[in-house]
Amino acid sequence: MIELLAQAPPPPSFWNRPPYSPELYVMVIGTIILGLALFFGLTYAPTRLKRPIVMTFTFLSGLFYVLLWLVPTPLKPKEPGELPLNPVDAAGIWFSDALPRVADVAQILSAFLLGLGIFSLLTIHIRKINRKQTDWGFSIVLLVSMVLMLGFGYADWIMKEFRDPLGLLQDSSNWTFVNQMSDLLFDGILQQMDAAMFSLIAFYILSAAYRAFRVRSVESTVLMASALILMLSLMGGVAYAWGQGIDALVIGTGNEFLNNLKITEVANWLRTNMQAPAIRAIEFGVGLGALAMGIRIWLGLERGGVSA
Amino acid sequence: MQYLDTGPFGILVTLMMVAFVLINIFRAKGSKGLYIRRIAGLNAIDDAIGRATEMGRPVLMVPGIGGLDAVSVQAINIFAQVTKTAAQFTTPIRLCCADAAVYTVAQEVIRDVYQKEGMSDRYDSTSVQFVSDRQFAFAAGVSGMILRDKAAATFFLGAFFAESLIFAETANAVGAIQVAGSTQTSQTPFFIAACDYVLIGDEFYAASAYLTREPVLVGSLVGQDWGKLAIICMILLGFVTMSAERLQITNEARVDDPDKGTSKIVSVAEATKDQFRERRKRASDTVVHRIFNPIRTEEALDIKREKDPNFVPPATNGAEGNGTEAAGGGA
Amino acid sequence: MDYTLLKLFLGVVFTLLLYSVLYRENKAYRFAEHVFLGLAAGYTLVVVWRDILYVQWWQKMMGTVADGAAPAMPGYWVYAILLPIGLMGYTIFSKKNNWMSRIPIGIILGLWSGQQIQVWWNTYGPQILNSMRPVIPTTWESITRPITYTRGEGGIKVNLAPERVAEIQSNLYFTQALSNFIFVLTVVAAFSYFLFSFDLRGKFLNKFNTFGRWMLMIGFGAIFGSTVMARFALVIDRMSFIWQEFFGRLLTR
Amino acid sequence: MNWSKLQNVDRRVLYVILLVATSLGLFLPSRIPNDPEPAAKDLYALLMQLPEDKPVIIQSDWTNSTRGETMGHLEALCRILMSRRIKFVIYATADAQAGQVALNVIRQINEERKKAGLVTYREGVDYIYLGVFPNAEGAGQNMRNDIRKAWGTRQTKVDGQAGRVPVFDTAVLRNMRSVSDASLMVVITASATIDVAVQRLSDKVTMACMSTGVVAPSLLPFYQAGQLKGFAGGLRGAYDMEYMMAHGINYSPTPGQEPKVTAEKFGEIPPVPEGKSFERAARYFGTLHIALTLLILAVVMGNVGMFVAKKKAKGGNN
Repeated sequence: MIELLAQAPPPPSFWNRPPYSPELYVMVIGTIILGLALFFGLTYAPTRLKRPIVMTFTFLSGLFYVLLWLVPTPLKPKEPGELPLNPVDAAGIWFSDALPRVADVAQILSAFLLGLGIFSLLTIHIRKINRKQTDWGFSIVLLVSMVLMLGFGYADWIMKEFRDPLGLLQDSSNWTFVNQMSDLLFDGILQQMDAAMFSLIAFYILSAAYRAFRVRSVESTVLMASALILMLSLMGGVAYAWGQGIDALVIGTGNEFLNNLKITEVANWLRTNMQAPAIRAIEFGVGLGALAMGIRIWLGLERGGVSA
Repeated sequence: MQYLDTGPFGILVTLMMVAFVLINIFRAKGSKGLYIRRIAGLNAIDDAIGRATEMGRPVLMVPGIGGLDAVSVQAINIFAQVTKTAAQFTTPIRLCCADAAVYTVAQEVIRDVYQKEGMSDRYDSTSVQFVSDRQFAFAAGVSGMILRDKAAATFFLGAFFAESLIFAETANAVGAIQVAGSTQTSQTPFFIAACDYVLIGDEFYAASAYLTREPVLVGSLVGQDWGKLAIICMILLGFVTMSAERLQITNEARVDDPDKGTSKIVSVAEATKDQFRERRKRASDTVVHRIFNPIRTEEALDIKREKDPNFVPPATNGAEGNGTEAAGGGA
Repeated sequence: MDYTLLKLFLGVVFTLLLYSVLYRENKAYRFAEHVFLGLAAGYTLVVVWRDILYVQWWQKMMGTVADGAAPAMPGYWVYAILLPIGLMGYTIFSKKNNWMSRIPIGIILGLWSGQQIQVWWNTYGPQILNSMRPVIPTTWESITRPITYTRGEGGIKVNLAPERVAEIQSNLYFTQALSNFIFVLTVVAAFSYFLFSFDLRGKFLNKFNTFGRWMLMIGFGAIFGSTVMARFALVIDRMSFIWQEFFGRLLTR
Repeated sequence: MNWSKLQNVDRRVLYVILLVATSLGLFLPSRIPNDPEPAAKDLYALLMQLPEDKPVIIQSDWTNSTRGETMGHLEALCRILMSRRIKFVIYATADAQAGQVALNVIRQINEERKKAGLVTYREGVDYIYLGVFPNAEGAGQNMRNDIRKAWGTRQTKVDGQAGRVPVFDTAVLRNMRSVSDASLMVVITASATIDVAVQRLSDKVTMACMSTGVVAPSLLPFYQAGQLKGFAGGLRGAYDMEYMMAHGINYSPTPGQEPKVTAEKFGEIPPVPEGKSFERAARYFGTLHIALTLLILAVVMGNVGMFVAKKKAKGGNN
């Protein structure tokens, strides 16, 4: 719908109102009040209804995608102003129109839940500071860095988004202290720590390979062998020298089949004919597992987890 | 993008898989003790917790860094079993989350476990914590925690990415027993290299059925196996027909038009001179290929809808409007 | 000290603080870790409004006013209902009403579940088709030289005559057939390893299962091997950042 | 010496060796002879034979954390395009940071070219930065449907002019009606965004990819199926590109001399005529050899230690 036709605003309908208009505010606030009423209404729900209520919400959300899948996708109208052929076509059009809206819902709800995560973080560290538990000083460091990043981050965004119609702040020579601080905290420290932590993996790979790649059993031996072949093929110098050797052999013997023994060829063959199918087999299994789990969650059959 | 792209075959196969799962769930409800093969990694759980108890050190669980989906829910289901055992031994637990929604579920489930075991007083809400939703900040935080608390047993089950090895090696450095499993195949080798027990691929989804032996889960697992057998059969069948068909000579070929999304069969007689001639069948000429990629002719895509008489052309877009109104009526 | 150098300096310092964990857990690492967690939490709070809620929720709910080439967009008031539903998550700390937190969770999971059913075939159908490979060679001669058949404007030149290319394309060579056979065998063997509810008895089936596990290990080894390059590139880049970028700039200042 | 000790070397010793080796490696000169991967040769040949009048689309999906590999890729790509005066349009999906780091690379290559007295690339004239598309699936789908609509609202600064203009009013995109009007689309990525791009666009436009070593194995099936016309994977891929930028394919500087890179399916493809060729990847590639050799040595060492220990244990029992 509007996402595809970005320039043309959608026609007015029951569902929308002009931007920032008083009617829109009324509708929005009304909806929130209605939602809150539902919220408090639900606190009086009897115990035996609790599970069915949750299940209904889950089922309806899943139903959208299942129906979207089962109703034939409508063909795009050739020109504006076409009427749907029949109810199925109309439903198809409705589903594909509603898709971009529904697709946002999960992300928006998860975003609202983020507050809970931050609340967990704050409780733990404020409690540490209050009780002067071990390392409470570091908890203060955490809170201070959080507040700094939050403050400068928002100030920077507001300046760039709303106070800078000419786009001057795109150029770093026009930056104020706030922009610099935000950049320093994010780009100078946070991103660098990301990269540093990421690169630690290289050290761990070395020690893990050292411990694990032993000729103990068939399994660990094939694991090691295929890893070694791949690594050798990635060393350009080794691959080059190896290739030169094979070339000499081919010229010497006249047997072109030997070309297949070049390390890059061997590595590629290993990847396409052994790695790819092995992984595909795992993926099939995982896909079926996810499908089965999806059905159980959708129909409320899953115990223990969410709908119990 | 469904019917016209995949044709009815895709829908049928999917529905068949769904049916397999549902049939077996109902079948399992009636009978008891369906067979599940041994999964080594899961038998190790009790030993690991026992060892943590002896050493008086905590058990650490991480459900990966994915958002709230089946992987995270499944991880938490397994952790609920781990926590149950840990609660009986009164071993302290830590559960670190990287997603607020997952944290919410974990908090709820773990508290439930303590309640059901009648140990609500031992439950500490900070033992389930949200660490960070930024991948490497989470990695730094959790490895700091492993090193400081000297966790005796660690469970890394869920969607792990590059951070997998950071956790596994750190935990290895403090001498923890590790049970790990990721549905991300790209990370499994690192777990294999660094951990004591690894759940490979689908074993992860089988875990809760294996641990709880609940009829619904076991039945679903049997259904999945039926699905797997069906896929194996499909592959073998295709493998045979494909092999046979590639030996045949064809005088017609399929020509795809990616712009319109249509295709048609063109015979040698109709083909332009250098388009193609009689030749052996290629993969795209085989019956199997046509079943998987049904042909959409131009006629099929040529649907004529009637014009809306009330439609006002310039500023608005009628099809959209109708769609939205249909929404009002339908909902 | 100029701004860029200060930025580089801080980057180097925090990198080294984190690296200190390689020796053992210590106060320097603990400091960096807590700064990291704090900054990450602060940044997440910025991003959640700036990139998610403001763009995907607020602007769609309240609409956007005309700006340059972009026309005004009306607001969809229905989005407002998500706020109270999101708030239900916060009942988690209440003893009586914590069940309500399952409503937003249920919606997220419900949407996810529906999508699984929707995308299953699109994801796996083509892979199933691709795994069906022919194994009877149509010719016993070997391919003498690599071919390419990409043509057209700006495409790659083709050294072979078109008839020859067509012939090579429609033939199945012995080596390819053998590779195909190994491919199918590997898929089936590895897949059979994941059958949980069947008691695989008999020597042959057991061997087949073990074979499947070996194949999995070869696959994992290959993944390990190719990931190593990426990870080493990271540490090399970090070293380059410290020695060449930071010290380079410090010395040439 | 007690060889069996080799199986229990303290991990910290390994760490220090790696740290020292990777630091020192950076200062060693390295022009390692190389035989580029076939996929990289295809990519290079493709880039050197692109028509000059059509733009190239670059989707850049990496951030600073994978700088070691992907920055080398973008640098090589920009150097080739700039030396051939091919206009390009660049955008990022998924991560807001991705756009910024890509722009930094372009700025830095421009500075380098200015120093060398070469033509520089001007925003809005020779290249366009479209910004970030948060949803990779949506962006690909929309580009497929109608590129004019997908990018219609985006505006760009034009070098030497005040204000911003719609991107389709610029010299770069003026003639672009559909995504097929681009001569090539290159996805530079550190994640699975390439799958999304291939699924939605590879049948509409010639597509190639440059990715980290982690993503590279998953590109092979696309390459074999012809969905990708070439790709460069990881640091090796970046070095392959730089190597061919310096030596060409089937090209010898003096007649009669054996070419450094050969490939049967191409004719003669010259090296890049101007600007730098060996740069970041060449600096890192030698060090990569050292690091990988170290790893292989460590594995060998561990196994030798284990065998010696086993032998000893056996001897003791007997």
